[in-house]
Amino acid sequence: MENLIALLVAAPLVGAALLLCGGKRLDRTGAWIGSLFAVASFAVAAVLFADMLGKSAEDRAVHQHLFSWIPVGGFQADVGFQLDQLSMTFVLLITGVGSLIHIYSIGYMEHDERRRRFFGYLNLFLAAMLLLVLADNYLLLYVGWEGVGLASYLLIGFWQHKPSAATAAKKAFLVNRVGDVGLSIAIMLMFTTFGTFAFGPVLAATGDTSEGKLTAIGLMLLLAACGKSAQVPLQSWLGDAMEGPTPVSALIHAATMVTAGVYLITRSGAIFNAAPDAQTAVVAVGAVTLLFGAIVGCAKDDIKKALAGSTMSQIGYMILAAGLGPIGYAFAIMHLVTHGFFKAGLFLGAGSVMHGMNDEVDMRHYGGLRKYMPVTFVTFGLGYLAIIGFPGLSGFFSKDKIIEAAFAKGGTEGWILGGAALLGAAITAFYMTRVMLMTFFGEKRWAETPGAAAPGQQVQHPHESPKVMTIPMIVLAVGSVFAGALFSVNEAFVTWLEPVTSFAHGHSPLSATAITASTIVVLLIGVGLAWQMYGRKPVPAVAPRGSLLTRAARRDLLQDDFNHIVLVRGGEHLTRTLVYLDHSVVDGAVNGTAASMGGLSGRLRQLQSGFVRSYAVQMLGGAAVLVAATLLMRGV
Amino acid sequence: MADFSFPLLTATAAVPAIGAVATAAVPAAKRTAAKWLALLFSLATFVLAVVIAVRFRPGAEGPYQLTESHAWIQDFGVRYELGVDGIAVALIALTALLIPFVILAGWHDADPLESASDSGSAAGSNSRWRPTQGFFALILAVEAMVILSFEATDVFLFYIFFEAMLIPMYFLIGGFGDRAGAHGEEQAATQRSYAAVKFLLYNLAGGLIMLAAVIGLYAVTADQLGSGTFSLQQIVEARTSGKLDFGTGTERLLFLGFFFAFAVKAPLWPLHTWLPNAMGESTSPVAVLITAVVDKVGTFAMLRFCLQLFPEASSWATPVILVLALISVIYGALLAVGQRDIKRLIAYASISHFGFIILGIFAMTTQGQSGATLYMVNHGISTAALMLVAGFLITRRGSRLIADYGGVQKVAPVLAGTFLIGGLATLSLPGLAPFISEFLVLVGTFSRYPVIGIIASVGIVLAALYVLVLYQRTMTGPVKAKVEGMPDLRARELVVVAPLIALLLFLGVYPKPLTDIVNPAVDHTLSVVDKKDPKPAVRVDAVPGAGRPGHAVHDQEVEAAK
Amino acid sequence: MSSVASVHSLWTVAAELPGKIPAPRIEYGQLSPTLIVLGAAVVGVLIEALLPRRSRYYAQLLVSVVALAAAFAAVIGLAAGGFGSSKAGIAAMGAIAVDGPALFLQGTILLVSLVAVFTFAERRLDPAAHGNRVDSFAAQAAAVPGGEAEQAAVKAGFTTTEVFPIVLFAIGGMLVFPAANDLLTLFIALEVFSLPLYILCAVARRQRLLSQESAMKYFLLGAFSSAFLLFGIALLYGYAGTVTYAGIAEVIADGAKQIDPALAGTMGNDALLLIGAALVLMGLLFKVGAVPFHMWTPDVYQGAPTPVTGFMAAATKVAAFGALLRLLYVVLPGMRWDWRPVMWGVAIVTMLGGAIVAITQTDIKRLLAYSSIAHAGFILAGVIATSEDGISSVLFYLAAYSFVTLGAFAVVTLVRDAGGEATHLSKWAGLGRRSPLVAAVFAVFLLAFAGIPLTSGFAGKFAVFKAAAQSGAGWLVVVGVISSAIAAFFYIRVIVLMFFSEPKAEGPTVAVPSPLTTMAIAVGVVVTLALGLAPQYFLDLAGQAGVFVR
Amino acid sequence: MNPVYYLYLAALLFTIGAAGVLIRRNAIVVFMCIELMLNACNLAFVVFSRMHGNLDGQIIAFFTMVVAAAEVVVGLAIIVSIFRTRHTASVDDASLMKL
Repeated sequence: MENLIALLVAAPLVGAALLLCGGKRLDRTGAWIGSLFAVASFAVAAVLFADMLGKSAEDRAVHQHLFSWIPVGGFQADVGFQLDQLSMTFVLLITGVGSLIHIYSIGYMEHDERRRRFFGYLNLFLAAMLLLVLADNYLLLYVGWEGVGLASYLLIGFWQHKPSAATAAKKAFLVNRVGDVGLSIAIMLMFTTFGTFAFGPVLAATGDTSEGKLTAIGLMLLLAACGKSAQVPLQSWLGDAMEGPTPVSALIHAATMVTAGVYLITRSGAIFNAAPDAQTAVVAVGAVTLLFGAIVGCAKDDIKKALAGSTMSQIGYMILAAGLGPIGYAFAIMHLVTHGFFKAGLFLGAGSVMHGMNDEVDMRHYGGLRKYMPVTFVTFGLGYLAIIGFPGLSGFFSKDKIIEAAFAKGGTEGWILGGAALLGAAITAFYMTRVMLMTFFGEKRWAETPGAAAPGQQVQHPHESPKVMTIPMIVLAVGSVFAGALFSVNEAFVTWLEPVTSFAHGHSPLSATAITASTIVVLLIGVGLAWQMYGRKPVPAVAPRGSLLTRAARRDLLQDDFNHIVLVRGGEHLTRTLVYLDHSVVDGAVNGTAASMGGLSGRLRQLQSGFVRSYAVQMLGGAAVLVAATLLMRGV
Repeated sequence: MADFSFPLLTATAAVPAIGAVATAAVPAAKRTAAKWLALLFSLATFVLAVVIAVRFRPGAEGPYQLTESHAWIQDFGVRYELGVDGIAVALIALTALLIPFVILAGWHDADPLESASDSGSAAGSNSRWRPTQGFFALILAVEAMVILSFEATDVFLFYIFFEAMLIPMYFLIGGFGDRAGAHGEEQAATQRSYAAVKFLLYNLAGGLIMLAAVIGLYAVTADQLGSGTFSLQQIVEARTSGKLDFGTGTERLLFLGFFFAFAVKAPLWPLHTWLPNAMGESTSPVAVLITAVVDKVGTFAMLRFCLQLFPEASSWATPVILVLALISVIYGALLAVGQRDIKRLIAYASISHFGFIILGIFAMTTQGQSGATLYMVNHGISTAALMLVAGFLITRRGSRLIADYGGVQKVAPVLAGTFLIGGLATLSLPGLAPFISEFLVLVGTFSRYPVIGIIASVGIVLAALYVLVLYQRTMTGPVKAKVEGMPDLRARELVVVAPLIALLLFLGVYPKPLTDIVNPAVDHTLSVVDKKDPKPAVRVDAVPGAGRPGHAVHDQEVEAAK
Repeated sequence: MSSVASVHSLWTVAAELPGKIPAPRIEYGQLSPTLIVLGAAVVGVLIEALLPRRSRYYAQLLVSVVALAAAFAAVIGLAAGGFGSSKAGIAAMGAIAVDGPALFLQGTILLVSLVAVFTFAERRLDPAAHGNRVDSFAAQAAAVPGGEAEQAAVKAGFTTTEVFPIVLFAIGGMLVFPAANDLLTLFIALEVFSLPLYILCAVARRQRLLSQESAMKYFLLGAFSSAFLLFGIALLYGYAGTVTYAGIAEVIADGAKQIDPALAGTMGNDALLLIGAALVLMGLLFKVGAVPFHMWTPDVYQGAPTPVTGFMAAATKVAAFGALLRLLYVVLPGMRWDWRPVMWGVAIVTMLGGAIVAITQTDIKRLLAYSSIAHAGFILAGVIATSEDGISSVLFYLAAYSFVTLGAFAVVTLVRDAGGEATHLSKWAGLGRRSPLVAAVFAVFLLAFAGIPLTSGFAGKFAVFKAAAQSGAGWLVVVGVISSAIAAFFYIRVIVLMFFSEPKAEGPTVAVPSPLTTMAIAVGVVVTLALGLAPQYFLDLAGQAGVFVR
Repeated sequence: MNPVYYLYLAALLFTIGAAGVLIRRNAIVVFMCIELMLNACNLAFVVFSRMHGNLDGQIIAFFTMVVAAAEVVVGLAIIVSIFRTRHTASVDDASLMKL
């Protein structure tokens, strides 16, 4: 049975190869082929899942060893897969959501003449992502890790003719690279510490290793996670990544890839458990990011950028949870899954809106769309309710648990984290409500006929999207409604994951009910505030100047400006000086010697004056020197 | 031990040599015939190289195989001594593999310009002036000499070809530029000959310094062994048996003499400045020849000669060399970022990569040196891919300046795609061959010199930077005026690029064939240098990778998590 | 005379007891090479005197070639007869040594001269004047350049066929020079081959002013230096009371003892010895063109007719280095520790000086002149080794170098424009495009000069440096290597010029030579490559010839 | 009297000759100075011959004279031909080739 694992990765890989090398003859059928392979992969996953459920919790993990990859001395890297409950969860999420989004894209990319390549890239992404979560050692994971980076690069920059897209893609890849360096260093540290980097031995050996080494490894892994999951300080790429087609944002930059960091930390739980300092760093990053992302999300008028901010902040939650150790891992993953549903759904909804508003993304040009695209409205709404943690919907369960766990961390630390989480919840409620209101409610800030268009208004003919797009949205909406509840019935999800991540009940200073109550309160506050600002009074079509914070938040809290001034400018100056130095100093030194040799030659030539008598003089001098030297040698 | 079996190694070098003569002899009018002849001979060489790889037994005892040994110049203690270890086999294969592509890619590079007849009427009219024949003959000559210098196990023999190879290279660089002269043919010619002279003088200077060391080596052996010898094996044996002992001072001087030459060839910072000129001015096939084939002789020689002849001195010099290599890595990458000229950019990228190779060699760990060897091969292939595609691009537009391009992917998607893959290989993306070698080098370095390892891995980010910037500026964005109507890759060009890319993928997924060949050689080298890999802090009982982790491991994992 | 014999009887090995009036015994067999050449020279003079003009050229050519060939055969015969090794000995009453080095050098000189004579006889390069083929020598050297006499001579189709006997005399002297076994013979041989060379320099057909000037410079400086040489000889004679090499060596070896008190005043007076030795060395260094006694080289090489330049550059160096070797190894080994450091200095300044000054030369002949100076430095490095390897390496280097030089100058004669040979470098631009073959051949010679592997130049350089290194002169080798790097620069410059620069519209033409020059060049190429690819045989030869008799 | 004085004389003559070569412009005179140097050598030979009581030195002196004569022949020929070309025998005028 475990031999099927390879098939999971193989299917989309084949699809990608087929589509990318297939040439023009596949242009028409490309979309369907791509989706087919995605669904196939999902089918395999389902089979494996069924098989896994059949086994007892302890021996559900199965391995498939394909071949020895890089055998050099003590350095033994294999290509081998490990399918346990954790990776199974991811596989299902990836293939499931992946398939849905493939199907959605059939409609969304209908009019793009390069869609064959688009689906090729999507398949490539699926393969890489599956490799990431299925690898049984860190090096192979690293391959998938960079593979998804490549896929995201290709997809963000899919509309290459737009310079902004190309730049965004490059930025995403570079920032990720910084994180990847962290991962590679972590792997090297593992190799020098344990002599291996396979999950099994490494995680088994954490017991008898100095905490210092483990902390170092942990921090490096955290760096990697920050890069991939857009956590502070490496979050800056995610916003720009929205340049990519919306399905891409839904799949890669909401549901799956960006959550890889959470996977990495959870997977390496044993290391973090043994390195408290590293854990502190993790929770700190998580807390900061969840606030950071939320604040950014409040200020954005671009619907996708707003959602991106929210993604950032939601992943902040997960990282926070993962940083809490055994009390958090399960909930981190749980939130990851639910978030996968509703955030994907939200993005698809946003995509549907853009589809209907011919790619207008500025929410200030939306308004009152609910009666024009009902399905989108409903699904989006459900997603909305889920993310703000409306009681009963999936977000409620997962996020609530995280907040609880945060408090359970204990001590002032616990209070701070819990507080941050709560505050985050409030802000989430605020900005999501804002999005909802600005998009679907209020009076429309656009015109159906040119005549009716007020200055600054666009002419739009909003319409509901085709079935092929709405059906995936519906499916995801359903997921985002029920997933949480499903997972929580007698802690099904926790027990499911426990063999891998282990689980410990956190004991929070506040009772569960108290926390739940407080979350609902803050939720209501957030919603109410948003209603005050965007529901009651009309939304201006052009953004008001806004407070200092607002303006900062619009610019991603100035993080980009910092990067630009310090890194980009600085780098440019550095390279320019180096180019100059290379030419004038390094090269100049050599040319200088050559030139001086020429000059010397020129001066020595003068001795050859052409006059016999001067020659004779020199000869005589030479003779004298010769004689003197000979005499000196003997000391006569 | 001159066995009377078929002299395979000699043949492998002889075929291209004969080919060179034959090609040069083709009359001026029959230009195409000369091309096919050259291609034919290069393919024959490749076949022989494959035979070598097959005949080679990784497990066999003794450092060298397929050895040949004949007396040549007794007075100098020189023997015609050939033999290959795994490293040599890999590099010979690489060379023999690349040359056909180089020839194919340069198919039209040496056709006399239509305008040639009026520029230098004498040349146009002269029937004896046969640039095309010359071009391909020279390429084959270089191949022959490179292969011989990979095969030579006699220091003097190696030196001879190490030096002699400069001459054909010199004519290739100076004689045949790409037609992308920014300021007209006349100035391009002067820049070319400047580049060629620079190349020659740098390497000649290095070579002559080495000559002094070679002579010194002879003097020492003659003094201590009775009769001077250049046989690598004899010297190594004599060393280990204690019969031979250069004084510390002498050994260091000799080492420096050798290393200097190799560092120039490699090229190592700050001896690198000839490479950008040479690669920038020459046609891209020749540029590939330089960086992918000829320069490898330098790094190869560090492994085979510097380390094995002068172990003590090597470890004495290691810190300095590592620092220089590190500088090369970062410096090369930074300068690559700063370049405006596509080919110069690739050249500086190569400098950075050579930094990695040298880093791996002198880390003195199995991972480092195996990685370095793989790196030589992979860098050869990836640079070939990138450079050749760049060459196709440049010949289409007639300019080397990045600024002159833009939006190519819209008009020539396949070209852009292959270019991107070449670039991704250059930034060593996992799944492509260079990743493996680069990671091995880093691990190997890290395990002995953590700080250097970490700093070096900054190079990874910079690599991504210069590659992606190059791709973005040339391939993406709105289509530039002169780029419109640029034809996509032609069949011939695809034939050149596709196999290289396929190879990159294959070696990235399944490098085992290569590592199996290389590892024993590396172990031998390290045993000569007498270095052991540092042991990990915690020995994990379950031998990783040897078998699958299996359930036992899984149980541990669960406990660990609990 | 008798006392001369008695002096001989004191110190030489191969002399018989003094009889009443001993008839000098001459070993004609062992001297045959020299005798043949000199005899032929006399015949040549007679031809000039007796034969009608138009038949002289062929007669002279025939006589010279046959004589040289015969002499070479004689050398081979002697070598085969073991006179190089086992039967080596002193001939002609101790005046001449017949041993390995002598025979090897004589052989080399004869071969080189043979090839050189071909270039002398070349008469296809210049357009025929008044229907008469002309060679590179003046129609009538005595006539004033541009005067009526010259016009008449040209119209009459005169040619200076005297050059053949003259060069034969020079060759005769050169044959004796490295074999001379006492200082007197050394001096005489020196003059015998110098005086003809002075004349040969003066008889160029083109640019006669330069030719005459070069002759005068060469003559005055040559005479000047030979005066020093002679004074040195006098002092050595005063020191040792004899001029035979063996005798002087003896005295140096074991001071003034066992010598009759009459001589005590001057015997073993080191001042005499040292000054004398230094002056004699100077005389020889002048001939090999070592810094600081090299000034004549560029001017003479430039002014002299190119075939003569080639002959001088090749043969003179061989002869002079032979003599230098013999002097240092037979006469002065006892004071090795005095002259080695000095020669070190000379070698270094010669290598560096020659290489550096050559960088900025603009005339191909001057360039080659300076390169020959640099090479003299390299050879000196081998001379200093004071070991058998040293001797053989020098012998090998001389053989290799002389053929390369000859070939190079032969090529120079081919590149011509209206004013005769186009020796200015700027005119060589793009030669590779015009006539790839000639350019390629010249490139081969240049690469050999530069010491690129697989050429004879490399083998020779390696041999001498190896010998030097083994004798502990490691740093000399380093200097040598550096200077050959510098030297490489200007050889490369010429190659760049020939191949990579666009040919000038009014550039020179490459004359199609007769078989004579073609053969000369071909021999040069063949030897260059042969000694580069498979030097072992010749190294053995030189190795066997590595022992001096005394 | 002590023959060594003659040696000093010889040295003196030699030096005078050398100095003359360096100082005088006229080729003929320069040449004469060289002859003077040769004769100084002859004197030295003869003196040493006397001191050593063997004849070698004197014989060499004869040889030297012959050589000197030969040199005169060649030298004068060259100088005269130059004089006829340039109408001057100054060695400094003959300096076309330099550097």
